[in-house]
Amino acid sequence: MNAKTVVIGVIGADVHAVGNKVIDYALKNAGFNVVNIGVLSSQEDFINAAVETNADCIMVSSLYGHAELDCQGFREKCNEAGLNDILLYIGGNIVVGKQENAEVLERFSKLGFNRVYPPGVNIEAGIEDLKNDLNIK
Amino acid sequence: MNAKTVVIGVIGADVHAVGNKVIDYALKNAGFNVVNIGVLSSQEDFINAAVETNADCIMVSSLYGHAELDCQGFREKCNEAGLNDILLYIGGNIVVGKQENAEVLERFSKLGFNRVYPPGVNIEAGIEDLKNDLNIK
Amino acid sequence: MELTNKKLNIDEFLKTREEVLKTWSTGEQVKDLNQNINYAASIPKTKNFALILKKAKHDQVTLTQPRAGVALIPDHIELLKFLSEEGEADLLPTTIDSYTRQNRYESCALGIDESRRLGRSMLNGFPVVNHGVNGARQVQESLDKPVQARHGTPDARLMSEIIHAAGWTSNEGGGISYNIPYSKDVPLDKTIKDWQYCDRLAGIYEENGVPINREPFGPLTGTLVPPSMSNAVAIIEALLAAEQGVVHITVGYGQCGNQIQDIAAIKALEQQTDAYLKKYGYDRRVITTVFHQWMGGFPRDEAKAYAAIANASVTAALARVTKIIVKTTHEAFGIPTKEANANGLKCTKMVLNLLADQKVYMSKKLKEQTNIIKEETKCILDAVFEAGKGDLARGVVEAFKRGILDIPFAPSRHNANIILPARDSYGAVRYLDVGNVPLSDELKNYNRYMLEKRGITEKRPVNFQMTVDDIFAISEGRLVGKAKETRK
Amino acid sequence: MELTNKKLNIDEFLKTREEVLKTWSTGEQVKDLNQNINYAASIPKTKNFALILKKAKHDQVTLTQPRAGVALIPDHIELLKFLSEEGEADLLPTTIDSYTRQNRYESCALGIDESRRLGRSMLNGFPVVNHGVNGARQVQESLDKPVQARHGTPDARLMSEIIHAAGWTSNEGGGISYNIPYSKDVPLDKTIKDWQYCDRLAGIYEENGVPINREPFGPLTGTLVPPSMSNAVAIIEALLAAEQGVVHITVGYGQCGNQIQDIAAIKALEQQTDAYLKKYGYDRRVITTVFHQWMGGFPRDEAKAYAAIANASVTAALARVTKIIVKTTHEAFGIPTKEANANGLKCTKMVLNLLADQKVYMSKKLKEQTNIIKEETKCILDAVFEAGKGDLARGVVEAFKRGILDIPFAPSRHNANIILPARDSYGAVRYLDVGNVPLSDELKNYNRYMLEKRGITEKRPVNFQMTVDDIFAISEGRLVGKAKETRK
Ligand code: B12
Ligand code: B12
Repeated sequence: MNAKTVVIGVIGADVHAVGNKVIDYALKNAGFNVVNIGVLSSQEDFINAAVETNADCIMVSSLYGHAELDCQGFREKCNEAGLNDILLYIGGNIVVGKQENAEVLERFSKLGFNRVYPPGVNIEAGIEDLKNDLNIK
Repeated sequence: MNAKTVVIGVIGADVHAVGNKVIDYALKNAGFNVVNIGVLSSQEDFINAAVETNADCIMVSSLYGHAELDCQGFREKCNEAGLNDILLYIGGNIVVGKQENAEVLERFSKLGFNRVYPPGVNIEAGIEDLKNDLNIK
Repeated sequence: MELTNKKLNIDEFLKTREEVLKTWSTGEQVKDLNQNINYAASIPKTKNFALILKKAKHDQVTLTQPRAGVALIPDHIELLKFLSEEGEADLLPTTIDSYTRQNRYESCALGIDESRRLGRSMLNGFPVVNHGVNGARQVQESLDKPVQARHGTPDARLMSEIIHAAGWTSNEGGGISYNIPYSKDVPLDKTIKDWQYCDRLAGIYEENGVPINREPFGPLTGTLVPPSMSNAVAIIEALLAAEQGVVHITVGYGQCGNQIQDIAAIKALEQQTDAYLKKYGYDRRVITTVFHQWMGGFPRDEAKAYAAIANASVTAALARVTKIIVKTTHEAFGIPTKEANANGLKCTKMVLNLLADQKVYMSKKLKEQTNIIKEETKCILDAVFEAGKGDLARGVVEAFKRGILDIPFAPSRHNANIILPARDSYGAVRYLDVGNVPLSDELKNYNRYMLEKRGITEKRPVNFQMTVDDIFAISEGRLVGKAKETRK
Repeated sequence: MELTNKKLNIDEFLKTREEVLKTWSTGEQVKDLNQNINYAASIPKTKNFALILKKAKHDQVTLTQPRAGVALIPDHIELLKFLSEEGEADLLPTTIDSYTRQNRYESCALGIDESRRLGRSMLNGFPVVNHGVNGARQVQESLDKPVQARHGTPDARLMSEIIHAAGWTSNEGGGISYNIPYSKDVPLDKTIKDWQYCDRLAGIYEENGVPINREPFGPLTGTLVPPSMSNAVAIIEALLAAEQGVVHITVGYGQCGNQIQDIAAIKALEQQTDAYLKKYGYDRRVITTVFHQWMGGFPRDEAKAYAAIANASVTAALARVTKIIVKTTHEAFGIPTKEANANGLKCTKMVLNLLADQKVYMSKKLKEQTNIIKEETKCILDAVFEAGKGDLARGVVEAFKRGILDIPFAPSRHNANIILPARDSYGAVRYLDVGNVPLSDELKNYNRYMLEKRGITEKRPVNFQMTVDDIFAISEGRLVGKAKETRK
């Protein structure tokens, strides 16, 4: 089987590393090729890694609440880099404070994310969706 | 000084005795003449005690939530017994569950109570009001 | 029949039974005792209260149980289901309303009607006698966990017949614990006899293969009851129940607030109950324990109420009790909503889970406090037996007369009402006025000494005002009451 | 300048200072160090963090402190006032936003603008450098309790200048604790030097009559950090601070979850910090302790979050720490509302009050666990000193290289990332893989033995999956993680 490649990392000035390490472990266990760029990663870091490894998906984590600021223009930059079809997922604690899920979802969909995970959705759910989106059984 | 007389007790099938004992102690400390008919007292028990002792006020306690049932027609019975001017106070946990204070107050005012105390109002507040209502300084 | 601690003989029991069943119309439906037992035997073992408790004791886990009861059957079922599912309760209750507790079934009927009319429960519990065995079975059959009746009924004979016939496999109460804190003028010999009936009934089920759990009500007035006094009562009621053939007994204790004293009290209660039952020849009894979260006046603030709930749960977990009765953040206001009730349960269970693999380790202090409680309890029990000239039932009646047994803040005329409790500087509940409780001089001095110490630290006299301040302490946000001036 | 654990000389300090103040426009406003100190000296003693902590230690009371910070000054003041009044907080924080922590002041400026525009805080804290000394003074002057900066800033020199000049009398952080858990690629020798600067600055205030409290960040990554590892780091940072003239030091510890281990850890930390400071000649230091409520993933359910908060508070109360950092029921979701924050505080304070007059009593188990932590810590510290050939600062850099110091789940490249922690059957955190941490064979065996015991009980291998399960355990409602299959 040709393993699919996922770039993972934590965007912006965010240092929350625990989830990132767990996601790394879980994706590998699920048979993916994982490129982990770690915490404190910029949009450029994600995009460069994806271009270099010909990745199928970028899974952005953001825990610290600044994702809205950190993700502005992300999809556009992906397009510019020729990553037009790449799947963009984001999860963690992606906004400041406890907010309405639906509203948050909409905000991030507008930013071009294919899937948006509210707090408390573990990586297992993301993996299932990823398998669906990539037609893996 | 001519001490004023207060009848106290707990109405209905209610056995909560702690507050009753504290109220007894506090009223006596505040210089009142206290007639304590205790827990499990009927409307008649209150009225008989008040008539016998020529009381100035009846302080009904109800903790267990049945006060609305237990107090129906209380003011009328007082009137029938000639206690037209007697002050009727009620306090404790006078309804079932946590309810809107304003609404509860209205219900008990309609039942003829001069003062109605929601949960957590201690007897000290009642004593102050009583002094005002009886023009005691 | 004169009162005596002897197993009721069956003829006598059945004669009484006929009269009991006549006291309200629904009695008729439970006339056939064999049928009742057969029905109770038919419910799944996973719904048997006694067996579930026994398993929990074996597995060393602590089960959660709420209080809950409303006037109407469908609402009550919905409530219990919610507490079971959302609240993750392990054991289910049915709290009985206060009219039923006083056998005022006509008032219940009115309350049921009014509840229907107004669309909210006008009763503070479930009027099980009025609903009868069919109503009670409906409740039990709708649930997949054991159900217990929790009440406060001096004469619970009819109620007990109905609930057991409906497959409710546990009954709370006792001749002392459901009299002295729950009534004004019911003679003790009457309630002891009436509870001998309830115990005998449970015994009959047991002898016919249906384990029934009985639970003396540990906390009594829930307000500053010295541990040795409530333990003495619990042990007495366990002995009285055992005599009637009860096998599964849960002895209870209401949190006083000092963690060491509370754990000591639980250990003492467990060990002494075991020892006394053995001593009086009741073998093969299954003794479990129940811890009641703070039973006195509760804080009004929700966050603070959570603190009281969780803090109590820590004590329960460390003491490894078999079950814990859960309070809610609405406690200070009134009967909780089902959501508030479930939240209390979830908070409690989370604490229990966090501490599931932990326990308290013996320290010198814990050993000391356990011994003190045991010695005090022994002084009281010895005197009770003596007062009854060896007969425990008669001893109890006499002991209350003389103030050997004396429960603080009890409404009953048959309680001496002499003793006064107060907290020492560490928050442990001590005898401020020991009244006629026959503690040894050494124990009296210890109690006095601990309170004098507080008096000195706080620069105040050791008197009733201290007791009053302690009554309000927890609801006002601390354990040891501060002098009145500083209170609002 | 080569890194060494020596008090910075004043010329060197002032030279560096000039550069520091140039790193953002607001630096200019705090140029005059004497004026800064005079201002700080002028604030009332009741607002001095160091003095209030000293008093609490003396009175043996535990103070509460929340985390809180929003983008704009008026909102921030309102927030802190609310936590002070409604939440009854004893000590006030100002949590600094994440851009400031990375010295990205332009991003802060954007965040401030966006917050104004959208009417909600778009920053996860208070951008104190951007607001400058006047903004920071406004905050401090609006409050009547001491204020501390809480952040996670590898290079906090400019921030420290601004906050102390504004009369904020406490600063959290340290060269290790604000680097390894908070950055990816900042060299340790740089952060140690930069924090020597912050410490020296605090020392200068202290020498000029303004007590300043410094608090190494105890919990590090907040996730299964073995107590001896975090204690070793706390003691090192206390020693480094003391060398720079810091007098008031609060050493911290993040709850691991096993009550005995947590209390043992606090006792060990307190005693060893004292002992090491004395050993290295730092006399007259005022050492206080801080306990962090569970710092890892939190339960989402509010009632369960309350349980975690209250359970942690029980441990803090029994351990008699000087202060406790409070979590909220919104923890799993995001920055809490001010109400949720106040509720966490009230719940915590209520538990502290309920246990104010109580403490833990020594048991054999507690003594054993305390000794184990102390011995482990000593192994680590001895090796760090050795690695630095007697120089602690250099020893730290070397120790991280070699994995003598190694912090689980840290994002930093300069962390060896070899050790793995997991819970034993009682929930105590042990070294699953000890990596290069130089524990004695006896201690290694003990750690391994405790985990093998769990493996046997749970019938599963002792490996990273165990660690992963433990990471999720508390947020999923228990302490010891269950095997993955049972998780959703
Ligand atoms: C202790 C207690 C008991 C003890 C009582 C022992 C005894 N015999 O005294 C026991 C365990 C036996 C008990 C039993 C029951 N209880 Co109870 N009990 C309490 C509790 C925890 C504290 C009451 C108390 O002693 N407070 C301390 C005293 C000093 O305060 P107080 O009684 O409120 O009185 C003060 C004020 O209210 C005020 N006050 C009172 N009356 C008046 C009158 C006037 C005019 C004024 C000015 C002021 C005033 O001044 C008093 C002194 O400061 C309360 C909840 C709470 N408050 O936390 C529930 C509570 C009162 N109980 C309740 C219930 C339902 C019951 C039971 C039906 C069963 C049950 N669910 O457990 C039975 C009732 C039995 C019966 N037939 O009455 C409910 C009532 C529900 C409602 N109103 O909606 C409460 C509110 C708990 C709850 N939230 O469910 N209870
Ligand atoms: C541990 C922790 C820390 C540690 C981090 C140590 C480290 N370097 O890793 C420390 C103490 C250093 C820390 C610091 C801070 N933290 Co922090 N921290 C937490 C905490 C308690 C747990 C995070 C964690 O490790 N969880 C366990 C892991 C396994 O879960 P996870 O990270 O959520 O990841 C899982 C899921 O989210 C999901 N997931 C994640 N990403 C993605 C992506 C996709 C595509 C999918 C499908 C799924 C997915 O899968 C992961 C694995 O199952 C959370 C609150 C919480 N959750 O309880 C706060 C929290 C994340 N922190 C927060 C904040 C604000 C901070 C600070 C700014 C300061 C502060 N207030 O203390 C700093 C930030 C520093 C910085 N520059 O980033 C906030 C964020 C606020 C917001 N979003 O509104 C939180 C939510 C706490 C709170 N309620 O205030 N923190």
